[in-house]
Amino acid sequence: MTYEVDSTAVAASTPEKKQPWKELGLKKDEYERIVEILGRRPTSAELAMYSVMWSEHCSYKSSKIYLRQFGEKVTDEMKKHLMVGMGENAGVVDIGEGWAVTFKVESHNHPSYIEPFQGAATGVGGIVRDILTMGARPIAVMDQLRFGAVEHPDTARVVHGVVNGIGFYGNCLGLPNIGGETVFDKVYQGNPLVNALSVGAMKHADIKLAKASNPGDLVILFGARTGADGIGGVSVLASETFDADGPSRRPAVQVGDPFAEKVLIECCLELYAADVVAGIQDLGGAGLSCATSELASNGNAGMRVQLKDVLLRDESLTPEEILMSESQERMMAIVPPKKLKAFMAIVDKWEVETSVLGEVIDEPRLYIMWGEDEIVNVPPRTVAHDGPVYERPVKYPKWIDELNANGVIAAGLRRAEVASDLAAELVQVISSPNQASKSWITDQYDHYVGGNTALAMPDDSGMVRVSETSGLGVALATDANGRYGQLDPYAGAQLALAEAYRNVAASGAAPLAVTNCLNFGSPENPEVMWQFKQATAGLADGCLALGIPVTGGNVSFYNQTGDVAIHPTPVVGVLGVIDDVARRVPSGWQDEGNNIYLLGVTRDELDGSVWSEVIHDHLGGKPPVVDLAEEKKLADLLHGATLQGLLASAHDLSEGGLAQTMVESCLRFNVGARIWLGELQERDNLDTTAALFSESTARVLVSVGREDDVKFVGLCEARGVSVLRIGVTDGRGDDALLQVKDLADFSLQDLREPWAATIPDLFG
Amino acid sequence: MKIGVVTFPGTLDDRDAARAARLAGAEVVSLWHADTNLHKVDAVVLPGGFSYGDYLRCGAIAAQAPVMESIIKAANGGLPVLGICNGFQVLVESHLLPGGLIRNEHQNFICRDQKLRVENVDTAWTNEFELGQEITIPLKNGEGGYIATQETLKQLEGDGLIAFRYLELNPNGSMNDIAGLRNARGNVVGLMPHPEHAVEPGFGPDTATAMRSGVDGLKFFTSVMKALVNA
Amino acid sequence: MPKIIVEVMPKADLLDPQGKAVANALHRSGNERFENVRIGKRIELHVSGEVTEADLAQAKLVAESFLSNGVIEDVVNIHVEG
Amino acid sequence: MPKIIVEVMPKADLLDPQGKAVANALHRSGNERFENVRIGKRIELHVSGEVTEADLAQAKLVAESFLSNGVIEDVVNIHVEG
Ligand SMILES: Nc1ncnc2c1ncn2[C@@H]1O[C@H](COP(=O)(O)OP(=O)(O)O)[C@@H](O)[C@H]1O
Ligand SMILES: [Mg+2]
Repeated sequence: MTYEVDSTAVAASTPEKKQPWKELGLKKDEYERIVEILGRRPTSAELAMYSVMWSEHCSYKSSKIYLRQFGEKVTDEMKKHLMVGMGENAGVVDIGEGWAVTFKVESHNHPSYIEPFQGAATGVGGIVRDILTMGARPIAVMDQLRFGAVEHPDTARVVHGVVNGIGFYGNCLGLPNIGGETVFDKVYQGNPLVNALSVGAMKHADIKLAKASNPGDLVILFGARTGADGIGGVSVLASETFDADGPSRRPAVQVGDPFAEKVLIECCLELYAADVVAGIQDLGGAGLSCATSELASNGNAGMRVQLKDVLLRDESLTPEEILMSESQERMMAIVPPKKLKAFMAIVDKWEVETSVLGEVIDEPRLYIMWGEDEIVNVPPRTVAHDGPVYERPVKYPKWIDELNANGVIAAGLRRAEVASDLAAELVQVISSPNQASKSWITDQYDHYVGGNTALAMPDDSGMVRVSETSGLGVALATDANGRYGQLDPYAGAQLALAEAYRNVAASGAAPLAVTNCLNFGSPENPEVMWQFKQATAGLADGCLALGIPVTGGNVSFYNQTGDVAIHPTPVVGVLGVIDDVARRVPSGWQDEGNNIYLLGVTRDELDGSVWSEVIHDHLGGKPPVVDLAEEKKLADLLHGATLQGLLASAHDLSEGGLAQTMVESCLRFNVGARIWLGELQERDNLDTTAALFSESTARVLVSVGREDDVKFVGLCEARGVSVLRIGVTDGRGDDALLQVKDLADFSLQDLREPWAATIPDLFG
Repeated sequence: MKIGVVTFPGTLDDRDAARAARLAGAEVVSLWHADTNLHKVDAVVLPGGFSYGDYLRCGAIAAQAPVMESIIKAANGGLPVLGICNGFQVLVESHLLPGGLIRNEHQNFICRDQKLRVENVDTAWTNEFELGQEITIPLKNGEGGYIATQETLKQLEGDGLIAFRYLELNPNGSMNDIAGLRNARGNVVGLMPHPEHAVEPGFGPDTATAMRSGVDGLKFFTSVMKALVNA
Repeated sequence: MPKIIVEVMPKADLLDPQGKAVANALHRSGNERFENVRIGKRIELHVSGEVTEADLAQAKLVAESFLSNGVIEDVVNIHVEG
Repeated sequence: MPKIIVEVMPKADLLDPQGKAVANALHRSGNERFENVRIGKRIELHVSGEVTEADLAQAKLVAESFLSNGVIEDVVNIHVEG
């Protein structure tokens, strides 16, 4: 088979040649713009490059105009800790003592539906490389998972593959998994969401950027060989919708090798320590097309590259395929020539295959050669940064009015009145798939490796020590509630932010920065675009109100089966800092005889709640009111109380309300309690259903030792946080009881059994 | 006292093992898989992880590394060697300990706080425990199912070569609930659970008194320090 | 007992990390003649009595639908032994 | 490129949890005819040019010493293909 090279010379002399721009996902005007930029038709290699880089996934063409507000709605105060903002591979924040932390969450949704194991595994691999690229040692991972209905026959395939894939890759990399989310809902049936987060730490001076700015520096590709994996993966997988019969074009999937990535991590960290790289970029979606054009564009320089020097796993790959290949576990470094020897000594030590592809040049152009033929000659900015920007049509979805009007009261949902019925509902709620214990999943993840994990599942946030000398550490929590998002995407995004923020605060850390992964339907649907517009505005406004900046994130569109979009699911991650992880606060009651206080006010807010879903299979109304000023006050209080060592435990209230929080607080360390709801119901004017299951925000349940009582209540009053003693911890062990006055006495055993059994019974 | 901690490509818990050895008062020397030089260490830890990705069979490729030639020779001469998880697998693949480790019976990776019974205290790595002592240390593996022929099992039981057994729950289907083994001389010990993850208050398993406060694993390292002083 | 043997290999154009690691190990120990290594599965299905045509057809079915993952693997051989 | 195929199975008298799990799954879906399942490895060694006697002898050696662990596995077959 002979391959006919479509060089720039050939392209110039055959302007009439028909090109498959449409099949590559480009629109007519986009193709015309490429011709205009180049002053001729693109070569097939250039076309491949533009098509993949201008895809929704790489160019953010539909979301860009909305993401800008994350950089605009910020105060100087918010920027204070921000060392690298949005736009780089991941944002970097200063956490003090000379340490910096980088973190980001990213989606791998579509690949994980086609091949759940490899899709999820390579999702972890990709986000970890992003963190590594910033100069940091990755220190932990998290995973945010959404699957279809538990009873659907395809769900088990996806659950098993995804959980195994995440465990396989993360465990083998030696990164503790410190938390995540698992949600089942039929809206994710043909479109599971697999988001992965990674966090890394480095000293300030070690931050690396993805840029090639010094002419003469060498362009080096190292890591795994390039093969046929995921060719076209980015444009096809991320930009096309699945129709009912499954994917229209079966794309080549990517296969991950976590061992190769682990070696690559250690190798890169040694390269950084030896100070031999001037710039570095991971190869993810769009492979070499992305790495070369972004490095050059970021450095305001150009590059001359010989593609025949790429080490291949499969010699039959064409240059277009090489440019588009998404083979995993590869990095591109920019290395000054005088440091090449030192560079090679380190990659040789780690047995990492390496090839020098070319050099940085003084002219803002990217030249790619295939032997003697020039196959790419483009301004790198036009590929990497000046892609199309769309202001897609936005339309208010009329159906939302009807949905909002149909709240639990309007729909007349029955509320149990007899104590035994309420008690049965409580057990039903806490053992429903979304509320039940996730240990079956999290037990498959290593959370010990590294020896720095201070908190992990099932606590409210994951926490890792960064400095072994001082105990300085970071806490992370992520949240999203698609049901709230469906009812009101603006509030939904803020509720996700508020919950993650509250979780971080509950564990004793001070919230510092935000990342997000915005999972939505098709941007070509104006109603989806409206949801997106609302959610981004909600998130940006929310961050401004809380005073913590968005440092980076990811957008995943086209999450739909046929015409039906998923619920808007903006996953929000909040990072907090704690000066000494020894101060951390667990989510469960630890000691007997402590007082239990409910902080915050409860309203009758059951629309969109777990109770409405589990007991009545209902979704309608308006999500709980968001009060970010209250959230901030609450977080400040928790932080102050943590510093004084007043809290024996703290657990936020969210899905499932007080009922869920009480039960989890008992089961964490098997400590029982006596609870009375009467004063709460009277103070906040609630019936028992609302007292138990309302999902009002800005609430946390804490336990406090008797000796600290006066101090703690004084602190709450001084800060204007409403505080009410609703119980006392009592008893330990499986025979201990959760006694809720006028409702029921539950033995911990009777709560634990259904709560722990649900997920293993379904998938074990 | 110098304890060497080996790093193979894909080793994960080397920094944790080094921390544990330091907490026990040892000086730590990093040993590199490609180097046959043991740098005059007084004992060696083969840490956990996924050496060479655990491809083919866990521990099999690592067992071929240059450093293992020296370790096998030194172990046969009495050098204390502790293999943790992947390190245990390497010891088995190097035939320093008998039998094999295969995929967990339930097919999944499992990470949990595991209760063990100390079955033998006459080794370089267990002399600080009491016979029959119950300890809790983290366990995390995908291929921790211990198997051996009936003959081998009989011999292990008869000669008292079983160092640790799983209590309450056998997490991976190991035969005879075997969690760890010793060699006849008592200088080589291998086990699937991770003592190096239970050495520092705040970062270990939960105990009845406080969260994450379990430090039962530290005794492995203080044991070897004592053995070396007395040697 | 007779067996139906099902052989499954990773697809030729996808990465086989296991094969790669083993090839590297072989090369390090001087076995350069084995340029490339790929590792798949050999699955024995034990059938009591005779292996009938129907058994074989069923084995083929489960080989394609369950024992292998068509997205990343190929069934390269099915045959009867013993 | 011609290949030497090395086939490795868990020893007959030892546990094969993976095989057991697959057998259970097959039985649950009505495939009771496959009474027992055992899962081993199929390893391809790619050799450029001809496969010589020496190559085959060497393959045998690495099959016994490295590709399988004699304590728990057996090499059940070595042959040349293609
Ligand atoms: N897929 C997952 N991976 C890791 N941890 C998870 C996963 N799903 C749930 N968890 C953990 O389980 C615990 C309970 O989860 P959840 O009830 O969703 O927490 P919250 O209500 O605080 O958001 C948390 O510690 C969470 O981090
Ligand atoms: Mg929480």
